[in-house]
Amino acid sequence: MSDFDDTFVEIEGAASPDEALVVAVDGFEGPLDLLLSLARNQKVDLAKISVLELAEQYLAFVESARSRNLELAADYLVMAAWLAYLKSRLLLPQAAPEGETPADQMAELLRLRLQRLHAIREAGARLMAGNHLGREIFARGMPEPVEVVRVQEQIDSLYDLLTAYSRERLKSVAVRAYKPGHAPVLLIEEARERLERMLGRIGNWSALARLLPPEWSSGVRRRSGMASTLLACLELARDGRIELRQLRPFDEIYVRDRGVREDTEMV
Amino acid sequence: MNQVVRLADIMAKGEIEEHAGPEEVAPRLDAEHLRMLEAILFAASEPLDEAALGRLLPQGTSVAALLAELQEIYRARGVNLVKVAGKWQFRTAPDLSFLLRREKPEQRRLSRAAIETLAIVAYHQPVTRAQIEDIRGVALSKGTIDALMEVGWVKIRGRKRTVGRPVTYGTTEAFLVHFGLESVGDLPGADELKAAGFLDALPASGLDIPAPSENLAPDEDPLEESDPGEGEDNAV
Amino acid sequence: MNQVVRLADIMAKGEIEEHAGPEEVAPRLDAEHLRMLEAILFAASEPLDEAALGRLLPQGTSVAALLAELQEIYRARGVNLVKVAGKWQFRTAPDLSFLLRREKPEQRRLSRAAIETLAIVAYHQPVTRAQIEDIRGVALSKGTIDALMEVGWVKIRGRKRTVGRPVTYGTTEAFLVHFGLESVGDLPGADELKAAGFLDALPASGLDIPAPSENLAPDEDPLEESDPGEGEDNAV
Repeated sequence: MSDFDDTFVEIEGAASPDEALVVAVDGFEGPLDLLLSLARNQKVDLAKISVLELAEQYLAFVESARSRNLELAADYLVMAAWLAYLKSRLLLPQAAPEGETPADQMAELLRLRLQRLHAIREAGARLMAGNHLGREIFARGMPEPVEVVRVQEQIDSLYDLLTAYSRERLKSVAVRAYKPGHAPVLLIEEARERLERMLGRIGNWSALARLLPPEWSSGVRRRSGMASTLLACLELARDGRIELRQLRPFDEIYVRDRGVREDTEMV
Repeated sequence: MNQVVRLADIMAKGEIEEHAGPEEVAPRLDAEHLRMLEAILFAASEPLDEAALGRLLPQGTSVAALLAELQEIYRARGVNLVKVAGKWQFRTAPDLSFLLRREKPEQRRLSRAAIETLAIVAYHQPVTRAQIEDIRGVALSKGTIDALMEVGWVKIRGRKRTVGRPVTYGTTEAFLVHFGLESVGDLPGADELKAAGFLDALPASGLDIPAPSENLAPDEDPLEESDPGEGEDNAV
Repeated sequence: MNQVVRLADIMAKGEIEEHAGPEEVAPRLDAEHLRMLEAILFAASEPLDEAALGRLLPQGTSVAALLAELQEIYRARGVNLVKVAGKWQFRTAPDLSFLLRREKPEQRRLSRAAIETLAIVAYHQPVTRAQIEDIRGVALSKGTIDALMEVGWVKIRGRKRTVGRPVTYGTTEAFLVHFGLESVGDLPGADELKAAGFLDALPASGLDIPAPSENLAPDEDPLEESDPGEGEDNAV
């Protein structure tokens, strides 16, 4: 506890009686801090300070501030009122009024609060004076970052390989064996099944040409693709599931989903 | 393309353990695991806990035993293996601070009020604003708590189950890491403060101040996700 | 609380210099300097040269000798002291660099064209691009062969002794490893494929499936060192 003195002398600086106190009032962190500073001036263990003396010093300080027309914050005045009351109680020792704490207990409580503040303040000072990471103690100056490496992992199996090979070889054999004589035709049923799967995903007035299966949308196959898809569309239009529109003969034919139209009208 | 040195390869080589005695059951494995642990901790920028280390080491490694051994190896060295906030980190030895000490100019000095408040939060946690004000005998400005939260040393940790359910403050993991503490129980002088009764509640003030603890106090609720928490600040 | 390992304690114990020979004049002092050097290098935010280290260490320290000793201490450890471009720093041991790498596997599958091409290369090797195209009935895009070479399953193995001397493709060792084959001769033949149900749709005429070989074909020349090989690709 004796090393507290050093800390305190420093905080108080040139705090000689009354004069310095008034000047330094702004430097105090509230009335308890001021009381603690006054108590330290008694140069005794905080547990043994004279609370009566302390109260008188505090009240004298407040009086001196008043006489110099210095304004004191409200909490300093609240403390002054309490200390004045405590002082009167201490000076006239008698049984405490009903429901009130005895004066010596009030005094003891003040001592405890001062000790507690002093102790925690000391602890804070010790903490800050201790080792700080980055000030006295250092972690690795050049930490080595973790590198995330993407590793490509082929998951093709022997089965895949053999399937691919068989498929490839069978294709050539099949072409040779069947000699297909008939022209490739997209069946109307196929076109209709495909369109039905697309229902709900057809945009508002999509061009018919854009609805062709990719493998039936170019070259000679396009004709069959177009014809069968148009027929399938007519069937679906008859069933009331889609609508068709053509602005003039031979112009592009547009398709829309009836479901889509209802949605857009609602909006 | 990615020529990765496989664990198995290294372990098969077992180049390191020249000093392995015959009585050691699995000396090759241990020495190699020790090297791995050393490398992981050396490379890391943050303290690592045992679970994280366990995930990086081969399965079945006794991380705790390895850490104890590594700590012993480095005990008297210029770099020590220390446990902070329940995690492990290599740090320069405290006695070499005279050699390494650097004051960072940007390291903002905390105000006296802030340091005092930090100490109260650290030693008394969980603690409410009212309790801080009671100990200091003065109103706590919002800026003081803000400064401590900004440094990252103090956080809102819950709400007290009393009237108004005030938020409670506590210290963060960053606080422990910064001051090199394993837990708040290791705060310097905590035992003395407690023994002197300074961490107890004062009778007349009706305060309930237990010893610092990171666990929820009996009358403390955890902060909920949706809980704004900060709201309390405006009330003062 | 602050358990500081004191300079004096360590020097009194003299724990560091177990290997200190009797000819060393001031081994205790060196041990302390070694700790300092260790801490300085550990905490440094950039590699340091001997001149810089000399300025940080007490006057009269033999930096070079200390560095050599520290390097030796860390030689077989998880972290090594290395000199890069005349400056010293601690680095994770090269054989443990995998610890600083997290592999993120990405599963990939060959495109249909690629696996078909691979299958043809495997069965028909040595095979030229023209032969592959002939079997598949479609032109082979440059990307397909490139992809297979990149995965490391297909290589250029020689040149065919015909007009234009086209390069011949074959499979690699990595191909055999991945698909679990001892040699390309282990690829199932027509009977086995049929038995396994791969050729169910096969018409009566049957299919001529070659017996692949890694040996040079009679009409194939080995690829010479100076042969760029790839040149052929541009011709198609």
